[in-house]
Amino acid sequence: MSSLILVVSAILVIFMIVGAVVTIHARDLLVAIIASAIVDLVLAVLFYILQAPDVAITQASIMGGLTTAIFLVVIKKTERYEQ
Amino acid sequence: MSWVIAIAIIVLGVVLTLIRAMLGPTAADRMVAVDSMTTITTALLVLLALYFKRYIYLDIALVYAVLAFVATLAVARYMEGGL
Amino acid sequence: MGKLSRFIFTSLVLFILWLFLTSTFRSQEVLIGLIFSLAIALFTYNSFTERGLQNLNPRKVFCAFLYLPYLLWQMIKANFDVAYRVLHPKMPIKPGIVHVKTKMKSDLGKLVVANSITLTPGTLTLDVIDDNMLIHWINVKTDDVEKASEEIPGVFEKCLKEFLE
Amino acid sequence: MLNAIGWFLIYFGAFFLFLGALGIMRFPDVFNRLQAGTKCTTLGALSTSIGVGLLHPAWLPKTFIIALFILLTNPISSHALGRASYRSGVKLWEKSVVDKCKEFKECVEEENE
Amino acid sequence: MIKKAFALLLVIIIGIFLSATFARIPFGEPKTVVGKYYLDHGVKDLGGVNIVTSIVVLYRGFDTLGEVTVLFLAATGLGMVLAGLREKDEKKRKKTPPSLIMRTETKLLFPMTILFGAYIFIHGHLTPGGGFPGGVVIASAFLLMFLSHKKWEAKEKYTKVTEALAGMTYVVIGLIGLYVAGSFLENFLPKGVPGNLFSAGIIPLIYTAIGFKVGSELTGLLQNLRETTE
Repeated sequence: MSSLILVVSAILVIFMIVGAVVTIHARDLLVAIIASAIVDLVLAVLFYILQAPDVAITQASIMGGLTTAIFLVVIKKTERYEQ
Repeated sequence: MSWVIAIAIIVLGVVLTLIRAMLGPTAADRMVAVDSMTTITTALLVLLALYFKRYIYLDIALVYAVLAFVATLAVARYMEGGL
Repeated sequence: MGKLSRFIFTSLVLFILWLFLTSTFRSQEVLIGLIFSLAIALFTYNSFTERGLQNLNPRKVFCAFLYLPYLLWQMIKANFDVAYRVLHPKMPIKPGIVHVKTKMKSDLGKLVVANSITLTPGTLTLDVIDDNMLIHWINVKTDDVEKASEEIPGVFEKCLKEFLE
Repeated sequence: MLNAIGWFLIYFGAFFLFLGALGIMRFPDVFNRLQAGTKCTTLGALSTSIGVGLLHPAWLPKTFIIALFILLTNPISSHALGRASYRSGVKLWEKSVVDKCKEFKECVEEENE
Repeated sequence: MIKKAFALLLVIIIGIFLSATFARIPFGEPKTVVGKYYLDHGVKDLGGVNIVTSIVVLYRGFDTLGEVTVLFLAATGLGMVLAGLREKDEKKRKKTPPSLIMRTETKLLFPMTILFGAYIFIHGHLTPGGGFPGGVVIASAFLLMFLSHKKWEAKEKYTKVTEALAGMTYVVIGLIGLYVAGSFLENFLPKGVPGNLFSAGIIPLIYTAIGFKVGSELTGLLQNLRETTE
């Protein structure tokens, strides 16, 4: 665990937290979905850096495409803006 | 030492795209940033596989390369009203 | 085209992809790869290709191999172009959407032309409607249809006509 | 020799990946950002992965596949995003020169849905 | 205001305690007895190089069967909920047609993505991955076709039949283990040389079954979601 890896993961964690806050506070639900996709993709990179490749591959494959698409279908069926 | 510079440059790129994804005025801007972020991250994962000296870690980069654009396509189809 | 030749072509492509993925010639891997590529080709050959084994005509393959280095060189030029525009403090851009006409008839031809346009200096395909292409150009030189068609897809189409039409 | 070429490709790619990110940061509107994002990241990721393959020749087939998929999927996703953002009513930058898209009714009719 | 300050204080305290706790756990060292046992004996006992898949499929095989059942129940439940909302006759909802480039490119990518999913689940015992990610990659290939073609559909009878056959294969393999080796989901095939494709006994068979099952389930789920009205 060298210091380089530590610095990289610290930066990524900070952005994950910012993404989570954006996800919660966005009025436009499309923006919330995009921010949660960012959180998931960065989380896959973090699992990879922490040397858990099995978890990382599952996270990347499920969260990358399927979850985003299902959320999008749901806001298409209901409505896009939160009041 | 040569590792540190290459990885640092790429991580700086990821950070720039993530800042644009958090700032971006419209949802399209954010999605453009996320799309570029996934491609940059693929390159980062390939480099990190070399850093950890594990051949099998390339599979995760491959999953990223294959699946990350599904999310982009889904968001694009939602935005043009075809989902 | 005959169904058999389309099926054989699809399974051949998939099998080569499998060999690259496993990157060995061990007999077990090759056996499993053959089974999977035949099974997948059985229900996807209909949409995968329209011309089947005709794609493997030596002249077409040769032209495709000539095309790749040209595309790569265009991509490198495009990157230095973007680098110049990004790093210049005043950002010398003059964007706009222009309209060009393409001569390609088949779907695959339009696809390759559009993707090549996206990867080359300063242009990005926005939409394709029949044989009209709408292109976002970062540094508009002309907004005339004829001149723009000569400028942007003209060079590619001359190369691509050989192995796609 | 192979080593030197590999490292050169990796640095070349890393530099362009950074430039693409900088372009996304600096350019004024969605379409210009797409320009920077697509071209630079495609070539950058391509050359980085091929460079890693050259450092370890046994890895070359798999890195080649990664490069192939990037080359296939990246232009299409940027095309889809550009089309979708034009149709969903994203405005061009105010200093844009020409907009031929308005001549086609297929492009404009979806705007006020 | 005072509520928010209190919440912030609580979050900070929890964060300090969590980071203090995790800072004392060393990175990458097995601490528990069970973990040490798995690491020492796993490859020799079972023949799988990737120890995670050996644990998931063989040591904890029954657990995985439960997980697959949970996924099946979730998909079936969603299908039942959505069945009431099914579009009866072609309602006139205006949809933008997908562009020509997207249609042509996804036709090209569809078989390749399925082959990649097959690669992931058949190599579960050699590389990271396994049945679940492989199935999800296959379902993503179908999702690509759903996104870019208006009329294209996966026939419901095929997905249902594939899913049922795959689930049955899993249980039958477990029962054969019960008959031959004495306990449910016990390994009954030769272990082979670690590192070969045909090694690790029944892991590749079970992962093939799981891959087909997950892929067809998620495809059916996406198909259901697409057919409903607003």
